[in-house]
Amino acid sequence: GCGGSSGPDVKTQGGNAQLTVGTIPIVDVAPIYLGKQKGFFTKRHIDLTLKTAAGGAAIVPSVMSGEYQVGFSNFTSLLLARDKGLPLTVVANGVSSTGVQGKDFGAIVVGKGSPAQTAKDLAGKRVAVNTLKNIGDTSVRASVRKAGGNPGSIKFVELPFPDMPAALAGGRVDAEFIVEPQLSQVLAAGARVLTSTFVDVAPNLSVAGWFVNEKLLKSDKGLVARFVEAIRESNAYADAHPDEVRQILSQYTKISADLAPKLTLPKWPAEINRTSVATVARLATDDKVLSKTPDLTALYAS
Amino acid sequence: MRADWRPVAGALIALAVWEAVPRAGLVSSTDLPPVSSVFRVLVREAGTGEYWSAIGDTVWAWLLGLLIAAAAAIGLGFALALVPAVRAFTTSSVEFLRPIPSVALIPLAVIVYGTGLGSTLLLVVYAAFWQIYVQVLAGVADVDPVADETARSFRFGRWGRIRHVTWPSALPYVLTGVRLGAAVALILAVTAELVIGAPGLGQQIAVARSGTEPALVYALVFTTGVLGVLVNVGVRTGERRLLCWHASVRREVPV
Amino acid sequence: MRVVRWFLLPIVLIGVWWAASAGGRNFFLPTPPAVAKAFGPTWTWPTIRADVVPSVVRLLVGFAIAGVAGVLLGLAIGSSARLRAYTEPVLEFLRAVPPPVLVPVVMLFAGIDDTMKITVIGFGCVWPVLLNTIEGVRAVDPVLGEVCRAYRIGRLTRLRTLVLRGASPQIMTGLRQALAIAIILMVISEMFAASSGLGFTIVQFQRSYAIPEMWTGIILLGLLGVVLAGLFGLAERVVLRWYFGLRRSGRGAQ
Amino acid sequence: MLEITGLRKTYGDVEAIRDVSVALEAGELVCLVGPSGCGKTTLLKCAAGLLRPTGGSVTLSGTPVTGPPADLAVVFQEYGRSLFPWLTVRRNVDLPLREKKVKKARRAALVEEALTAVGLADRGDAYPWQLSGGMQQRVAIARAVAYQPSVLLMDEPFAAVDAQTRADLEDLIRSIWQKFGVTILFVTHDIDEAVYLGERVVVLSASPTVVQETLTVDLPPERDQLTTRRDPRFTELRAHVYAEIQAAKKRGPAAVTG
Amino acid sequence: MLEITGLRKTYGDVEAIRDVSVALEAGELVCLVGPSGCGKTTLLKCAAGLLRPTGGSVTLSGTPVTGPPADLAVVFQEYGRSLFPWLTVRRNVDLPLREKKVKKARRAALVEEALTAVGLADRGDAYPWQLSGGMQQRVAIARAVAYQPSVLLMDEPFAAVDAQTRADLEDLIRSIWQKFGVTILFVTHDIDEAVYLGERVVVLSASPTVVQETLTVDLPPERDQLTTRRDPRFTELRAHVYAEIQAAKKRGPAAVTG
Ligand SMILES: Nc1ncnc2c1ncn2[C@@H]1O[C@H](COP(=O)(O)OP(=O)(O)OP(=O)(O)O)[C@@H](O)[C@H]1O
Ligand SMILES: Nc1ncnc2c1ncn2[C@@H]1O[C@H](COP(=O)(O)OP(=O)(O)OP(=O)(O)O)[C@@H](O)[C@H]1O
Ligand SMILES: O=[N+]([O-])[O-]
Ligand SMILES: [Mg+2]
Ligand SMILES: [Mg+2]
Repeated sequence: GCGGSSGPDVKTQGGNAQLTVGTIPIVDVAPIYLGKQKGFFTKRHIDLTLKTAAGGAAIVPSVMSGEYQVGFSNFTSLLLARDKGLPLTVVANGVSSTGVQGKDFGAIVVGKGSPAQTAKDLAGKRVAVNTLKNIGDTSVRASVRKAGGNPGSIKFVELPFPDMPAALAGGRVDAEFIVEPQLSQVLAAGARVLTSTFVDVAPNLSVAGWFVNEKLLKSDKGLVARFVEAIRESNAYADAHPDEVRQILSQYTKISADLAPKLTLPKWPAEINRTSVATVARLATDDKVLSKTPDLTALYAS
Repeated sequence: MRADWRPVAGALIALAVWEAVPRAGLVSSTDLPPVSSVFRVLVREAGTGEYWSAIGDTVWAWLLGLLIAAAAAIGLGFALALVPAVRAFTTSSVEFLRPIPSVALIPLAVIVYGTGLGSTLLLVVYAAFWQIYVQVLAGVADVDPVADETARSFRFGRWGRIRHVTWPSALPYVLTGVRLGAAVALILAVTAELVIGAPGLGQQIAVARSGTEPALVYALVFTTGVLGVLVNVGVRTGERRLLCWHASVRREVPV
Repeated sequence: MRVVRWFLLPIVLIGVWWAASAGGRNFFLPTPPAVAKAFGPTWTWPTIRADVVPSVVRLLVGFAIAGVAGVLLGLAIGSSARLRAYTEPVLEFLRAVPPPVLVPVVMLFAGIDDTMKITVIGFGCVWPVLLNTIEGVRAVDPVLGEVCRAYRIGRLTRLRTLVLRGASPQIMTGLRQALAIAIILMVISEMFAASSGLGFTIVQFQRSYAIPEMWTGIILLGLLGVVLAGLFGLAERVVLRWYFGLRRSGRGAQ
Repeated sequence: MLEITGLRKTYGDVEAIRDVSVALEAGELVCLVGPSGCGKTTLLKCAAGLLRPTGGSVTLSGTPVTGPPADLAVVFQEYGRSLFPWLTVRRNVDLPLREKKVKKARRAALVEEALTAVGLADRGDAYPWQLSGGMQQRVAIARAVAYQPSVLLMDEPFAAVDAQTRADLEDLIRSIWQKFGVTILFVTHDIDEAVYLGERVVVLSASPTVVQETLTVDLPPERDQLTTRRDPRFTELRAHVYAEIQAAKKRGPAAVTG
Repeated sequence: MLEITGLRKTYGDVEAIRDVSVALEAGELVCLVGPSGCGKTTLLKCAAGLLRPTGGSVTLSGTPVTGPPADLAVVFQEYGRSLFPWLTVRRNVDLPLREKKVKKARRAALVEEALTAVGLADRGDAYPWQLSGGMQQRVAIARAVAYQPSVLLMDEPFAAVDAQTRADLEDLIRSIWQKFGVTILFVTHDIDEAVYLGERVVVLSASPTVVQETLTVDLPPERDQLTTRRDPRFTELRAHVYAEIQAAKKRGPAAVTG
């Protein structure tokens, strides 16, 4: 199927809708794996096929082309896509920060011997983020500003999360914006959390969400509603059963069994914290990641 | 003929260096695990179906892509080299398209083919095609003029000259091209899987990388390398047969 | 006539593109005018200086290192059947390792700055040079080899005047291939640990869904390739003057 | 049959042939001699349609030669490079016949016959680069002979073989010529050979080349290595050709022009 | 000086040389003749240390030859392929001298002298592939001559040149030989040439090769193209060699062995 505007026609088989969902092999999407296992989707007549893509950048075009019906992405990427006019709609909350300073699944860390004490000290330093002009650098700037520093002189470097531990140990960068499971890895190696940056940005920040093509929403509102219900149930279940979350990780990630129990898990609340998304949008606009102030009502399904 | 142990010796030396570097503390063993621990993981993985089906996916994408690329490059290369008009008209486009890196086509591939085999194939074919194509053009240009004149004097038809003079003369180049193309195709197959997430070894590497077991990443990378070596052994064997007449091969017969 | 030959096919291709993208039906495939319009604002002189020039410098340095290393190693390995036997599997192994998975390893040793990117470019594009040099050296006319031996032409001169020159058509083919790969690797190396560069910028555009801008970047890569290939062609004509003459001499004027 | 008129050929600045006209009747055997570098190979290639003349014309049976005409075979001076190293001796001889679509059984017979005629029947399975220089040259001759051409152009075809073999091959060529009525243009630098083989001998001047002299060999058509070479007329003729070549070389281009 | 004793050489299954012994005194000029494919080139390459014999030994001034010894020059039968296509004629001749570390001025003089001697003084700037076959061969000869070797091995060096040039080159080789006392082993298939040039002529049998006969040429040392070739003794000797070669070919290996 060629073209971002070809309609996402959902196939059905034996009365069940066939949904292909694009995910990323990280902790954040554990609820959908758990929910599939628990039958939250089949009982709503949805057959899920979960596909892992290498990153959000590969998921958006696939949702546009109809290869995936649902995708997972952080809100900054989704705002960016909407900023450029892509008809994407967020239908459910994906993952949220724990909201607890010092105990979140993402953080800014520095090496063992670093003199830095607060985010303010990052001015003029070299900081690694997983993708530039995205939630990483925006959050880091927010943390620095909050600590009373000037983020203008930070030298950001783009580095995939898996390469961060070695870069910090080797002194190639001064600080890193890092998430689980690498966060636990660097902490085990002696790194120190400077601040839980998601907590700095907004209380109970909604980091990522599940999204669909607007077309699907128009053509099959009922299906989307069923999916949203199932996701909410999955999120709630995951929040309530952290041990099962840690277990299911081995199904789709290569997080080793001895590290899984030590990870700081994120939160999976049912609702998107729209205020926090608005904050992220404002920060992104200030940082010129977005070209204009986004129309947030258009981002959500309802 | 006696078995040649020297390639094995060379490989063993390299493995010993790999083992020694992390053990000597030159790099941390979480960044570069010693080969022994990589092998342990490899043995474990070899017991899983996932590992073998990933290899299967990668090899299939690679083989199919290489075949398409080789057929297209050889066919087009000969046609263009022998019909100067076609060449004259295509040179500018070729020179423009050739350097466009296949990785830059990833977004296009995803749009057109999504995250399945098609995307991988597009990238593999695009990258391997140029490798072989450039060698074909060089090979076709390297025909001994006296041999070519001989064929012309006997009025070999166009096809006869291609078949009996141009093809054998270009063959050493073409085979080098196939070896280069085979490696590039493997690289692109794995890269596409890695970046796009199409099923295969590359996807496994991506998943392993976002996990926490470095030895697994290296085990998978090692698997890729071994595939590369096997591919080369295959092409080399073919080459020794096809080029028994060529100076590069025949001189090795000790006289 | 020359102009027609040069531009006919590109114009046809652009026409096909235009037809396929007309009406803006596909978000990811903008029309040629949309891309053309984005070109000017995207690639201003300051952007070129900040993103393109450093990339090209890294590319050229990596290519030069690969060229020198590939030819030297190729001469050694091509001239010695023994060395070839020892090194072939290891080289083939290294050659098959995809650069994107190699980058993290290179980062361990070379850091995350220019050295890493140059190393990745050099490591990745050394192979066509190496392979072609090895094959070229092995294919040198045995009669000429005997001439050198008979006149006791020293090792160095023999390398320079026989082996290197004899293999030069193949070596140049290898370098041509390497140049194309170097551009690919320039992009790949900038996908990791970068904060500027042509490849980085294209990936940035892609991630932020600035699709026409992304296409201008791809086109700029193509143009860069054309320029580099053109310069290479000039160099080749100088280095291989004897070869083109020799090959033409038999074909006569017909 | 083969008419070369006012032929002129320059390579860039080098004027290889200035003005040469030679005409061969059907079934004639003409030998071409001349100093080294005077343009014999160039002339032959033009006649074969392999090289485009700078001026003048080449016609075969009245039609202008623009590419190699049908039923023509060439033995090249660079015999070594004219054999395909990737084919065995037998396949080298066989290949043009295949291209000519000769039936398989007939081909096999022709190939064996030709290889036997040049004394290489037992080396059919060797590759050219496993043969001595003289053997390679004989393979090239066998290839031309097996082809059964109606026009045969030979460029110093016996340069690399010993005296005895050369004599045998000379007789082979004459017998083929007599049997099949082939038209032959034969380049040689061996004067005895030119006189022994040819019906006419064309002597070329040094470069820039013109025809120095054309000599009719009035020896009996039945020739024999012993008797013919002892014939006083043979000695006379060869002395004459020798003197002409010497004159051609000494006189040089300036004198010819002036 | 150059001693080849009990030489034996096989290529895989092919027995090229069975048992050949030849010894050259210092400053001697010996010609080697034999049927095509009998192993002359093979013998020469073994003598030059380019090919390892299967059996027997080669010594030069008492030391075994394992690689090409110093002050030796070879003219290869495959003259065309023995020139570097990427070097001009002048640079081709110059290259071995450079390697020998001859001074620049001296080198230039030697190169010009040699090119003039072979009649190519005006083609120094051409590339080999711009020359005719005979010219290429003369470049190869010039290269060997300019080198001023003390041992010179020549493999059918005049095969591609015309009669007059050949005569000139024969005299050139003899004059160099007399002037510098070079030891020369000269392979030819021209019997007249062998007798005219050599002090001795060694006749080889057909393959598998043995020495058929060694003949001392008892002609006066001062030789001349006209008078020497008219000498009745010359005619006698050449007839003898011719008969020997014919015998060598006819008899074949079986008879030699039996
Ligand atoms: N490709 C070429 N480029 C330039 N000059 C050439 C080329 N081929 C031949 N010539 C020149 O043309 C002239 C005639 O060459 P040709 O090979 O026809 O001579 P020839 O009579 O066959 O000599 P030989 O008896 O030595 O073979 C020579 O001066 C030669 O240098
Ligand atoms: N590389 C090789 N492989 C196999 N056989 C070879 C090889 N080189 C030569 N021969 C064989 O060795 C024999 C002698 O060859 P050589 O070239 O020495 O003969 P020659 O006396 O120089 O002949 P000519 O006068 O034709 O040049 C021949 O039968 C030839 O086929
Ligand atoms: O999606 N992120 O975790 O940034
Ligand atoms: Mg000639
Ligand atoms: Mg020989």
